[in-house]
Amino acid sequence: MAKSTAKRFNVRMAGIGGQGVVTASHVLSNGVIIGKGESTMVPFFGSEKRMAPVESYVRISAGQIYEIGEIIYPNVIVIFHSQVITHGKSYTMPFYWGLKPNGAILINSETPVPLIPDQEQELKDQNAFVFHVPASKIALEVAGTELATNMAMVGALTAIIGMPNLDAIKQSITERFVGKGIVTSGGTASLDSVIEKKFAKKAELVSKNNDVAVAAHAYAMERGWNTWVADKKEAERVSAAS
Amino acid sequence: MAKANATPYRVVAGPEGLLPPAATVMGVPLPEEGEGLVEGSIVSEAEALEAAAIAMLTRKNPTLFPGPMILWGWNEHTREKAKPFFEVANEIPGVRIIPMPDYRPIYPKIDPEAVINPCHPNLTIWHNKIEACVFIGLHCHYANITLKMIRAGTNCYTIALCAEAGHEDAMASVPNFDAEKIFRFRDALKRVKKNGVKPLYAGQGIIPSGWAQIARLKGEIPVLPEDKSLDGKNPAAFSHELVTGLDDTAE
Amino acid sequence: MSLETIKPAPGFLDYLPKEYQDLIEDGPFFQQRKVSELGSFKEAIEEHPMCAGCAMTLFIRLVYLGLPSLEHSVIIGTAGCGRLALTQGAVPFVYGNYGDTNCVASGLKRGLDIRFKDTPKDVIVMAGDGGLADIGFHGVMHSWFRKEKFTTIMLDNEVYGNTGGQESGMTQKGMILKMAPTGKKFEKMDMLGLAKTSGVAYTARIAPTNPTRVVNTIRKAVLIAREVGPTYIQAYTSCNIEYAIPTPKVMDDARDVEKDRYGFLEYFSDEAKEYWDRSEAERKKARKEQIKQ
Amino acid sequence: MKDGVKVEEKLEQKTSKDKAGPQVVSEKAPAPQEELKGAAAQRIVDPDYLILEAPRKREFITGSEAAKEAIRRANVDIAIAYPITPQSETMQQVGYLYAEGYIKDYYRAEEEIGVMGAIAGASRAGVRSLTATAGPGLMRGIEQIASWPGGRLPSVLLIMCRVVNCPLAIQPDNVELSYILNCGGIVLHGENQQDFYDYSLAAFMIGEKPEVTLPVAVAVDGFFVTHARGWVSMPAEDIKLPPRNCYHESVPMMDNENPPIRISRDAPIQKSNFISYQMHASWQQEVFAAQERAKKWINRWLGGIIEVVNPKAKTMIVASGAAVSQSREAVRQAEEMGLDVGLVKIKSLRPFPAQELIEATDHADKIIVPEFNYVGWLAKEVKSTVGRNERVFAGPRVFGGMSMPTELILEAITGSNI
Repeated sequence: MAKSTAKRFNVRMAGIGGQGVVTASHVLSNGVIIGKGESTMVPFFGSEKRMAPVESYVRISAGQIYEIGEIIYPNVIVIFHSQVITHGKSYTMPFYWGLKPNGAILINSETPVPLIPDQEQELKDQNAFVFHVPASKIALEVAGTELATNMAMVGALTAIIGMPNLDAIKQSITERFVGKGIVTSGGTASLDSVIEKKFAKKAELVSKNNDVAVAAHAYAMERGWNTWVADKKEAERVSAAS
Repeated sequence: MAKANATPYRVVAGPEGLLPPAATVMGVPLPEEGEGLVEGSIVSEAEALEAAAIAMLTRKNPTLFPGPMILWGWNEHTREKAKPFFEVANEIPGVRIIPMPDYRPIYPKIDPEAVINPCHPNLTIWHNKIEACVFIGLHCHYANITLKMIRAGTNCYTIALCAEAGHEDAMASVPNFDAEKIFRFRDALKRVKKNGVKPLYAGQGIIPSGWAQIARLKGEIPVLPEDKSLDGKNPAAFSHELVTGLDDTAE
Repeated sequence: MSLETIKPAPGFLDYLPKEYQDLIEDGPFFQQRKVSELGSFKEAIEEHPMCAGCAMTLFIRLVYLGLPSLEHSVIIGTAGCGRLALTQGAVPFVYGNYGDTNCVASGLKRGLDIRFKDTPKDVIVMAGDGGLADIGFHGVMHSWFRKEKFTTIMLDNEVYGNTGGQESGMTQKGMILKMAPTGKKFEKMDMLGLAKTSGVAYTARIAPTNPTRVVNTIRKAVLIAREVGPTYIQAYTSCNIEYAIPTPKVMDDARDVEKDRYGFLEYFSDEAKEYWDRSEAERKKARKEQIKQ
Repeated sequence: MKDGVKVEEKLEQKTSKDKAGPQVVSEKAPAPQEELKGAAAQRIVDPDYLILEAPRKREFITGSEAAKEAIRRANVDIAIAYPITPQSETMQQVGYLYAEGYIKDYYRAEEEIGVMGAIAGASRAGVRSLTATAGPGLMRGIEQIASWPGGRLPSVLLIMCRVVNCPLAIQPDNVELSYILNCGGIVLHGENQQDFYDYSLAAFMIGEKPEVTLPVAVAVDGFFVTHARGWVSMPAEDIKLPPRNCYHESVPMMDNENPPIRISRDAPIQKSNFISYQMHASWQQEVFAAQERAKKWINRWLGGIIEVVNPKAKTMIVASGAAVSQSREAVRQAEEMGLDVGLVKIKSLRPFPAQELIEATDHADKIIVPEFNYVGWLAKEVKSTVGRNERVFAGPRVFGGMSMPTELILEAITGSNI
């Protein structure tokens, strides 16, 4: 067996029922596969009903992935809704529990989400990189609906971790809504029908969702978030040296 | 003096990791009457009470967690315990009293300043940065579950004052804890202070915790603060208008 | 006596969370509350994780109001939506295994009767159509044949709601649901008829359109179970998610279904009728005497 | 111990007959009482006295009758029965006890799911409850049985082992015990009629200890024990165990008489924002920890969790249940042959006496594990417990209702045909 030197991203996504967290993880994971990488994903459903916390987990790698199950110790955390942090609408408390040193946190918010001082310090101690992306705002501006927030999160995330590329994401979005699709839960299926009604044609649904992902990707690139991976290496080098 | 240990396993303040073992399974025995447990070793009752007293006086944000069997005055035995309980509280400067009124998974989420719940005790420990606590008046099953989760995920020193056989998963525990023994714990607190243990907090009495407690202790009527409500409205409220039905008073 | 369990020990009231202070000071325990008082006192049920607009939650809320002695009641449920709310109620709640509600209730009721000879303890099974008519069917029937003295309430949403919308025995014939991809092949089970045949003392069919009637029916069923024998209430509590009923239309649907096929029905055994008439007469007499004084 | 104190007070109480004493005879008083008999004459005694100290007399009775005599003295509140061979005889006997007033409630339930569910209900109500089953009945009830420990439901389940699964047979074969070893409850395995009496009686007290609060299964091998006679020494019929002291157990009773008023003591526990990921894990750990705590009481009331015969022998047999009797005989025969053979009798399968077994067999060159089942569940336990486990000879085994000739064990000892 070849020794793996591949980058590995263990992504924990957290949001609220109805935001499309699981759909985002499907699109991301499938996008990685389309881009010739390796990825696995697993959603976690609680038994509560609508508006309940949702978590989904995606493993991304250029090489083989063996492990399964939920990601307890992620190096990337994606927060789809600020209430995950402020109202504890999360299976994982506090929301960053288990984050590896030098990890990244991407939060959907126009302004930095206020943390209590101790938590801020703990994140600092972990050398965590925190990014705020106005995903819902981008979705509303570009696609005319907040229902595309999840695609904005995917776009910004791919910029940060550097994979997959935007073509792969576009194809993944197409497959999600038009192609073979996936088996969804009853709640997701009914939301699909809502979102489909928002657009005249499926083609428009795909292109608008893709536009949102592209816009959020650009937003992240403009701010240089793609250097996180490099920063991380630098940080590792520094910590190894010290 | 601690008895010779059958096990090298130590029950100390965590965080111990994702899923620590139950101390019993690691060979930690239960104390007999007159004995206590400190960090997995059998000691005399007095030594256990002193260890507990020192932890409550010297660690950050000491908190008493009274459980259902002491909170509710369901029998004479319980009502007897209330007085010594508050005398203990008065001996610990800066102590909080946060109750565990029941064991159900409280939906949608607990207020960690107002309550501790066995389904997610660490929320309360983390939020209040509690580093020493006493559990008293819980049913043993819920106490053990709670103690183990706290040891896994927090640095809190746990003390279990148990009316039955005691708790291996606490850092300090004394069995058969009746009203008389609560008085003895009060005396232990007094004694260690007299012997030179300097309390971390000076001059502070019981610190009210949670908006309702703060209001009540000031003699006010508690009103839910804005920021405590979810989304400004109650997501789980009953959304139906009640239609007018039969007259309730009709014979 | 058991009201002692809702009285805080000296000094502890001020330290309790607000919802418990309310339960003690303005709750349902120390006085019988009425439908017209809803909203003006602390109810037995806390916030619950069920879907917004669910008719079942309304019905459950009314059940708590209808229990003749909340402080001596124990509720038993099983897998299904209802338990999400029942877990949060101020009445002890047993969550057993799949479909064993009436078996557990038999043991529990007999056990309580052994220990509490002078205090009637009310055991109430509250579970869904799947839990009672399908997986728990044998236990339900045998508890009726054995004349076990407790009340069985079916929250009939005509579907497995909690598992995502599968056909149940109580689904209407022809409905297309999960696991019934070409429509249900057989009629809705006649549990009311079976109840009557197996000797249930009091049987009622009800929709949650009239709160006072719901409350009165629950009270009647629990009191008859206490004195005479098994009672059964079958309540239409629609699933607005699986049957795609718009949330604001849930009560309209309940009224339509009630008019169409779920109208209020009740059946007394002779013994139950005799008991009920007698106890009602006594209650009225006592009320009159009270008024006179 | 508090319990002890309370019971001692009761010990000092005089019998009801004495209490009647010199009273003012009112008009309504009955005629001078006849001497109380049967259930009414029983008095409550300390469990230590009943189990360990009371003078005993020997009787030659069947296993089913031995169980009945244990139940007679166990102060059982409710017994729930359902027929299955070879168990039926025991629960019929228990029915007669009910008719005689020794038990407060008794009924024949619909089938085992109904029985085990009702036991769960009765235990939650705070009463002392009993049932019994065998083979396929155990399989049918196992969803409920496996949930009892998590529910912290003390009760006693007697198991009279028989073949399970296809093809049908009713003969003894204890493969069914392998299914309940991992349910979380305590499992005792009796060797003979005497054990069936002793273990059944002690089981109630062990399971109801506050730090234990678990159901206890007492298993014996069907027919060989249940339908065969053996010597059983028992104290007199006029004493019984103290009643269940339910408010001291590790969970609240579902009787609405103890706090908290909101008791959802076994609410569904799933990872959530208000329920910790670790809740269910910690709960399971607590169940198995409670098993460990039972060891103290098993040691006390069963005279040790293991029994060792010829402790220094180089060949040690490790056995439970009826295989112990065969092994005792094999040890006797081996001695006649001039062989040095010892025996470890495992009385409790859960908690498993791991440390005790390691110590009792550490010196041995060879460990033989004879069993009455095909799968060899005890051999697997022993192999995963002792060090240098190449010493373990995982057999001999018989199954499907066969008896185990001692020759098979001797062959395993000597390594040659006898």
